[in-house]
Amino acid sequence: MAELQLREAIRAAMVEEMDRDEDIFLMGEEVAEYNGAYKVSEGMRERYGERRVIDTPISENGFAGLGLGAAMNGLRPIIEFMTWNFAFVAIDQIINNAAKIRYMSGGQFSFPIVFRGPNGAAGQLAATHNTSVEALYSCFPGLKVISISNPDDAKGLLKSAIRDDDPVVFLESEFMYGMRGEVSEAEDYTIPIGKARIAREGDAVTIIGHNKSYWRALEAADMLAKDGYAAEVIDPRTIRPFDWDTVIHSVKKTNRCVIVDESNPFASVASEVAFQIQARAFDDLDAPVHRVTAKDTPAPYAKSLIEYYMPSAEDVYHACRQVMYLN
Amino acid sequence: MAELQLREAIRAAMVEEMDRDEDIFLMGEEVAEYNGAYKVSEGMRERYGERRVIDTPISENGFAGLGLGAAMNGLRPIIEFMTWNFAFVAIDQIINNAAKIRYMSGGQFSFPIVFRGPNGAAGQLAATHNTSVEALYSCFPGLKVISISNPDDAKGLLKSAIRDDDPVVFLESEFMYGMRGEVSEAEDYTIPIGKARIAREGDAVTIIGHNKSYWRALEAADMLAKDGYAAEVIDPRTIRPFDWDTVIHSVKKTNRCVIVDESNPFASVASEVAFQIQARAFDDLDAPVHRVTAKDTPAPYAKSLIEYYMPSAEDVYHACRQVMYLN
Amino acid sequence: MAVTKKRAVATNGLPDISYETIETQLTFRHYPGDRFTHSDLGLSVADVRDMYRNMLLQRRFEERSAQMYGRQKIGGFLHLYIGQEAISTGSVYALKPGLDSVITAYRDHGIALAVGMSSNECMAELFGRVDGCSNGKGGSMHFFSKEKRMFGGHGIVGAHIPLASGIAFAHKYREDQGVCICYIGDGAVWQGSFHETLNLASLYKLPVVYVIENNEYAMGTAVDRAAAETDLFKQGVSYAMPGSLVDGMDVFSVCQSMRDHVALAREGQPSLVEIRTYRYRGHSMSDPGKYRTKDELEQKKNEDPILRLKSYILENNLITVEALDVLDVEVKAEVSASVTFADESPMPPPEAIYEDVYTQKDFPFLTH
Amino acid sequence: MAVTKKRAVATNGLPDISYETIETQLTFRHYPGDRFTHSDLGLSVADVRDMYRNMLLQRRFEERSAQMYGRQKIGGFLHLYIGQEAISTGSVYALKPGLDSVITAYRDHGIALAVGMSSNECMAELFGRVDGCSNGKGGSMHFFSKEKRMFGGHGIVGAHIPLASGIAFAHKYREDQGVCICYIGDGAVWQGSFHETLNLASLYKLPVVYVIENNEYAMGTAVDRAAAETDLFKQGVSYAMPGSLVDGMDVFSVCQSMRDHVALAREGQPSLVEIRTYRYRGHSMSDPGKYRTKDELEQKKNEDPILRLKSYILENNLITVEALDVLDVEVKAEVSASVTFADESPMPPPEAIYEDVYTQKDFPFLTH
Ligand SMILES: Cc1ncc(C[n+]2csc(CCOP(=O)(O)OP(=O)(O)O)c2C)c(N)n1
Ligand SMILES: Cc1ncc(C[n+]2csc(CCOP(=O)(O)OP(=O)(O)O)c2C)c(N)n1
Ligand SMILES: [Mg+2]
Ligand SMILES: [Mg+2]
Repeated sequence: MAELQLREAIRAAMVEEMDRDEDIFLMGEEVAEYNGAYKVSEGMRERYGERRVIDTPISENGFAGLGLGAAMNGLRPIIEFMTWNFAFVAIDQIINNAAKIRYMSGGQFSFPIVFRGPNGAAGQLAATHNTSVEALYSCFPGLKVISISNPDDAKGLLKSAIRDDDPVVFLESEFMYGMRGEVSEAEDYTIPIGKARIAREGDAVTIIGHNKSYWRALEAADMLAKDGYAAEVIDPRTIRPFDWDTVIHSVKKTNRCVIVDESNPFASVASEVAFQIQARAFDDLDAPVHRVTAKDTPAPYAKSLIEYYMPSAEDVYHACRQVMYLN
Repeated sequence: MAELQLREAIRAAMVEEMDRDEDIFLMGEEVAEYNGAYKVSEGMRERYGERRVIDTPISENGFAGLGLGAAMNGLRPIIEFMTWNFAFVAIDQIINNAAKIRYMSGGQFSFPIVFRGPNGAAGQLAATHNTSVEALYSCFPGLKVISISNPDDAKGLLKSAIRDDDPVVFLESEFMYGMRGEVSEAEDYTIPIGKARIAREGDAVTIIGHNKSYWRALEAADMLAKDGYAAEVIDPRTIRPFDWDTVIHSVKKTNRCVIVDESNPFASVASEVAFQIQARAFDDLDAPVHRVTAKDTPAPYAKSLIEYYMPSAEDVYHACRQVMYLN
Repeated sequence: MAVTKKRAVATNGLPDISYETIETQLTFRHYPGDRFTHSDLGLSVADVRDMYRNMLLQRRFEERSAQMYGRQKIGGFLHLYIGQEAISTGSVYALKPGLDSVITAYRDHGIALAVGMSSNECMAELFGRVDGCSNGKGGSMHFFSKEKRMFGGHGIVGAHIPLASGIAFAHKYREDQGVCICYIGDGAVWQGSFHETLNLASLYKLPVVYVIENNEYAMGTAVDRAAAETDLFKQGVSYAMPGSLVDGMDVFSVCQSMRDHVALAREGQPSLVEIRTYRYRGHSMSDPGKYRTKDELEQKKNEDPILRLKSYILENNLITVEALDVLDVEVKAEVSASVTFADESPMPPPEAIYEDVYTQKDFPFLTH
Repeated sequence: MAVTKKRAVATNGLPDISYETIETQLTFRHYPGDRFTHSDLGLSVADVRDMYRNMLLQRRFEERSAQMYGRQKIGGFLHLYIGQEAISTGSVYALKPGLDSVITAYRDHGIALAVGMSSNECMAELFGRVDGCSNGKGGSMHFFSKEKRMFGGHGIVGAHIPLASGIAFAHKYREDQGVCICYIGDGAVWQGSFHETLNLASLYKLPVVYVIENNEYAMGTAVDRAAAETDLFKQGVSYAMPGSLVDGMDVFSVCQSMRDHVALAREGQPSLVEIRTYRYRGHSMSDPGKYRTKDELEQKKNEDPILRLKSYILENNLITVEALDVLDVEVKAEVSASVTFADESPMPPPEAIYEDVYTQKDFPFLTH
């Protein structure tokens, strides 16, 4: 195992795949000469030249669509959005073209493309720079959506995403780019898309969290452990398709569930997970499914407010105690 | 009561408000000279002149944003999207500007604007022309979202939306524009935003449906009535804010619920409603909340497939029987 | 860039102060009608015959689809290309089949038939049948053929513009010498995607030709009610792209212009061509077309590209009237056969709804 | 539009066939530096003094904020305007306060201070305090002042471009004679919103001036790596809009150009102005600026708009050195006071999170 930063793990996945397959190229704002706004693609321009690592103007709709056209014509693009907040101007390309053209063409044209970049809150950047987009993309059949929480998953899943013949929305995190973690050194290490990871086993409550929220889930589990309760922590990793079996199996054991999701609450991934749990494990639930999300407001700038805005480990801990009827 | 087509009711609301307030104008593709792609604005260009009823080029992002700027500077725009499918290229303006600028300006600038147009499936138009957007917009704090099912609600709610000082996403339906219904002739008829309508009372099961799905809910209720069961049918009408009290009150009475929503299922309005019901009426539920949605695929063109794609009254009926344990 | 110093009076009554001007001279190519003969273009009589037949096939195919729409064999929208056939045929004759690529918007039947997609697969698609060119999943607006390198058929105005540059990007990346032609309506020029993409295409020197099919209207909106600058070929200035203006009612003018521009693209220079044409029918089947006068329509019909080519053929004694009549019969028979074919092709079964969404065969769709 | 007939050889080895060309002559205005005196512009010495003070205030305010950022008093991104102050000050001097409107992107401190927002409210906003110009909700990128008609401070590149036309639309609709200036970066030109909106503005004859602050870079991307056509003022051609090129290091050139263009706007003619400038600092605080040489930076600093105006003032004996020094002290004191003010202003309490989302006071937010 090697210890890598998240950004290094992502880079390693891209580099291994680009070494393997000439048809893969990386395109986005500042990915080449500047080495990436968050240094994810550091050194890649030097390694592959400007043919395969390509800077763009600030034209997200244009270059997202350009990537899709290249995919239709046989290449395997990786398109970086500096952050997913800036992909709203390109969303038509992703949800109307990436998600639907394969279907509308009767399966003739595929989109082996990855759209990647940081998602969700990144501190005091105010409302337009702190949106969580996982639910927005996951509701569109035709897309796959992955949201990672650590370097190992990032590497294994990004490699799978790049090899996948379907369009993948790959969600990272500014806050986690510098986070270090063990990464498998197995040759050609991939993790299957659509499989959740049980990060910690337990029987008292199931806590589900992806991306940064996974860490809030773990912290809450630590707090519960101090109270003498073993929480089961699941990182779904893939949002579409979602690994229902793993979650349902866990809830059938723990009989209660808390979902952590830093999105705004309405029609979030948390809503869907709760729907499925109550539909599939109704008789096993000892308490309603709870969720801990960002506040139902835009993200504020002030430090005091953004801290309050985000789901905290304490919030998760209290929600767990509530579904365990300990409050 | 006058009998009006849905399109006439919408037009009546706009005309009454524009007669009352000089600051209101209507802008969109083909709204003026052509009298509206679906004839919703018929005669309005003649009535108000080209200063207040304005055709645009095919530049949704541009004119949606132009409307927002006009709203910031004191006007009250009504922006028509020919359909909501074509608003994806403008979504950044709606979710980053309309929803967030008031917040980011500390409340200095408001957006008294209505974005309106038909939403959801409209038959054999294939995948890009059949998207349901209610969940996408409802998850953004700062917006209000209304989805209407009949001429009376359309008139009363559109008048309220136009008067509201917050940005409103107003969802209509191509398929229903020609539908006739009684419309109140009360002077200055408005319906409050955020109040559901109990369309039919009953105690056997609660069926919730908005827009076209409301009619599937009613049809299913008719079928259940033949079986001797009285379903309670609720049209939420407003999706954000949602009238939880009415729904929870009903479910506490019927102890079971089916949600009809023609959106794709994942992270839909149906998911959120189910989440809230299980959270707020857990002990009252005799069965898991069920939902009937469009299939988890893009919308197909072929007649045989698009019919199968859409939620049908039969589907709703069977879902009701299932939560009533009659199957 | 010439900078001229001169004195002038300020516009707002300020003191008369000097300012300079920057003068630039722009040159565009112009391909008017009736300027090129088939021998100028090096076309054989057989080529001319093929062109004529191809345009006629598009015309008859669409006349027949209009009829079938009336009989409710076809659903959704149906946008007819009638009047614009010189563009599809003329431009496709400038391409290398099997190598070059085309992509267009929802008014796509003409291009599809021009690149050699069969009447059968096209009519079956309109009927929503399994033998349709998109398995019945796409319908009129979404004709696709990977084999013919026809990349669609796209219903969102402007959304295919970046795809075209991506297709061209792949041609360049693979160094296969291929070129992509992207057809867009006059109305699509005002989508942001046009601007973003033309800049990208020019910046990356992509082998793409953007063709504006200016048929004077976007639904009910005449070009001058949508465009602040109605000479659409001038849009290229913003992207340092060469631009041309072409008479779209003359298939030879179209063909020559597209050969020149495709050659530019093959050398790595993207460009923009405005082809002026006219659509005879309403925007779609439900459009009564009240925004234009009968006179205007009749006048344009006098320029009909098919009649024009027919006159040219007859005046130059290339093919006899009788032979042209035989062609007409042949084309009608082909179209009739396609209706029979479409009618006999099965409707997709319900299970087909889950096919073609993902390449992954066992994707776990939500079923409740 | 002049059509010239000429014969030329086709590019791709086709027979030599004739085509015509269309020739167009374009004229842009040019406002170089050092061309206008303050008296050309009808400015009094007091005006010049105010301009100088205003530019200095922006400079000192931002130098101080950089310091405060280092001390973690300020969070998120901080984009400094240093080097560009002649644009904010020069252009705002062409406006009628209280009537005309301005809107800009995230590099907004300069414009805010130029339109008269106080150092106090600006610094407090950076600190995220309740007395900030946006109640601490917006931060550096989102300065707003309804009173000063400053419509923001916008963080999504290009997203404020249509807002500007909307603001202008309302001016026109109400016939209040007001005009809107919209500042955008050179990088924002390549967003689709630019294209869509400039066409709309021209079509509707809106009283708006689009000002491209070309500071040579968008983050690390030099203009010629993003723009196929680097003369950005030529973009107006696509929208039949007048365009000018201006030296942004000379506040008088900026002021004169903006007076001319604002006057055009007031007559209902929107236009586009490219002002060439330079940013001395990195894109934001975390940018080491490796994409440019030290030499380039030093050379540009020699053109510094504040030093330039200072030299002009001294050379023309308008104000004494001593008086300028006093001004400097005054400005520094103002900025220092704003830091104290900001530090003492309270942090927003948690309940404030639900304020300012809706005008509706009792909106039922989801709380679980
Ligand atoms: C983004 C978007 N906006 C609006 C529409 C509705 N619409 C379909 S076709 C059309 C007119 C397009 O005109 P033009 O580009 O000139 O093509 P033509 O129909 O003349 O071939 C419009 C407005 C759409 N499909 N997509
Ligand atoms: C839509 C969008 N894409 C990307 C970004 C990230 N971003 C912020 S500023 C910037 C560069 C903008 O450069 P320019 O317009 O020249 O303005 P300047 O910074 O020079 O003032 C980029 C890429 C963003 N904020 N919004
Ligand atoms: Mg047209
Ligand atoms: Mg710049």
